[in-house]
Amino acid sequence: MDASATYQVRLEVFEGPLDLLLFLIKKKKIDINDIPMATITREYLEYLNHKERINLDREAEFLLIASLLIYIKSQMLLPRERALDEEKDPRQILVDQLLDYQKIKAASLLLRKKEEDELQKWKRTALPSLFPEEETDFMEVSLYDLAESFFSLMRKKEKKKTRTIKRKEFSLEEKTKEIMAVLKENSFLDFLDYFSQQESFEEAFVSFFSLLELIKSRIVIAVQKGPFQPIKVRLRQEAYLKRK
Amino acid sequence: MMKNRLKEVIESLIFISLEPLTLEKIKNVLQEYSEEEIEKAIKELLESYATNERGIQIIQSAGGYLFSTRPEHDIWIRRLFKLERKAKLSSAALEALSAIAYHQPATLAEISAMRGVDSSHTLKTLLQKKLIKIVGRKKSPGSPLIYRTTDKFLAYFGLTDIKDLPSPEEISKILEEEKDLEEEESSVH
Amino acid sequence: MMKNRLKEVIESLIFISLEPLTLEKIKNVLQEYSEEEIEKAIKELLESYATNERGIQIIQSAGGYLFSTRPEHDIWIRRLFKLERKAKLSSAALEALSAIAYHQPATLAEISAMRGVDSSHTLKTLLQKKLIKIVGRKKSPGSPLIYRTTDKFLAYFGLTDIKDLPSPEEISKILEEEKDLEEEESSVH
Repeated sequence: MDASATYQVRLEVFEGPLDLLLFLIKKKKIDINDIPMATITREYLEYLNHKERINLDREAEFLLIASLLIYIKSQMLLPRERALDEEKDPRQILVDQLLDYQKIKAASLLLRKKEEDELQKWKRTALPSLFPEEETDFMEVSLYDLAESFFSLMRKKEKKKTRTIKRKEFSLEEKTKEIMAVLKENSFLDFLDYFSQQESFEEAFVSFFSLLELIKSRIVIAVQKGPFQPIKVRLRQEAYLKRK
Repeated sequence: MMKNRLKEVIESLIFISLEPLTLEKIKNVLQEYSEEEIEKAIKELLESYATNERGIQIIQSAGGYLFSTRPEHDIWIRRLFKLERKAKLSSAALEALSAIAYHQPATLAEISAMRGVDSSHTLKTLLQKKLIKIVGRKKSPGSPLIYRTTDKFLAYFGLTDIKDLPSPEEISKILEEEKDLEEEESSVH
Repeated sequence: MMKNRLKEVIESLIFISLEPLTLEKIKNVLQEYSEEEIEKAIKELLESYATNERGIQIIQSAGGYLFSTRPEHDIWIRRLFKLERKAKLSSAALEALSAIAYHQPATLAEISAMRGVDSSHTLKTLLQKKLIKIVGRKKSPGSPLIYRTTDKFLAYFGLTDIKDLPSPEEISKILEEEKDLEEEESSVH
């Protein structure tokens, strides 16, 4: 296949920001252990800029890695009192994550081959029943099945009562104000904590978009010390000063 | 395709078919082959099952070919099915079990009310499987028996404590998402 | 019962079982026979299927034995049932599955961190397909639910045991191959 064609195809199928990063690194033929942060951060941001239609659901994830890249880049640019090798290289966290991710990708490639083989084998999973229906209706269940069964039961009951609770509506504007209020009160907002406080999926969704808007308009910044670390949102310095 | 390959294809078609597979259907699938080729391959296939000593056989039934076990193995097959039934839960049992798990201690009347079905038979099964136990009587008219899940229940579901059951929030989130997705899909089509 | 009879009984048990039939279950059904007799009969049965040219085969899957058709007959079987190719898992689902398979038990947060993508929706799909299951909670702040792959996962990928997952060596081989391929490409352009 033509190399440019593969490039085109792959642009649409990144499984996430790490996938995109790996692709950019491979394209540049860079050793993962020695990433030139300036180049790769620029490439990454260029990709985000050029992509005409970003899947909103996933934009935050791409932005989070972008902020991590910028963070690492800035850490490396800062003058240091101690030599770099005395501290942990800020790139190492990213490198470790990329190496682990690369293994997962490779494993899923191998599983895909097995899947293809298996899907061509046919099994008699639905033999005509030898016993009355009631007796053969047996299954292996997990905790999820148990819980799901209970909540389906509850939902059936809810429907019977035909009680309708009007959903509270949330506007982007309101949520944006709320987030700004929290940020002015405290210096930062814990991303996950904040979302877990949302009462409904809908409310969390609106909050999410408000936050995205704030990040896009450069009023707030989302930072993370490294993978597995809590994501914190805080006001940008200039916006903070202006508001003061 | 070589001749014995054709025989193998027909074998796999009969194997996978849940109903007796008619000659007509076989010919339909194998359009590329002449009727003679197909009939010859079937004959060879049947002969190979008749001469070899095998636990399964191809029988002709209702105008088609079908795999079946041999009648003399019936006793073993019944044993196997009994064994498998023992190890598993029915969907009714699962439903009653979930009602007890989340609402314990619970009485028969309460469980039946939650499910909208009389659950006495199901509770008996759960008691036999030792997934629930009787822990006393409720101080209310009729003093009904009250039930709780057992340690075996915890072990079955890999829990260390009953508090570790997935919470309403966790599961309803999963179920809600599912609903949203369905709505999205139906609006597209 | 003669020795080859035992082989035939086991053949019929595997045939009639809807799921991979484990050695343990076979032994349970055939209590009257010694473990040696049973294991020998199974070995003979597998050999007879491996050496004869047949349209069906016995595969080892999720710790048990199961009849299946041969992959090369897929096209004919789909013709019989008028079916398209069976749907594959999405790449996202496959990626999350391998993350779980190699790091189990794992929490949603761990899986999401490994992939750099929120994986709650993907996990839901995998739960519904019963390729993963909730096995309890992690003893850490927030007590998140922990997930493991299921026996259905093993069966889906034709694995007998979780130990049969592609090894670290196989994985690094794939990564090496990819590297070589890129170098080749770059030398061409």
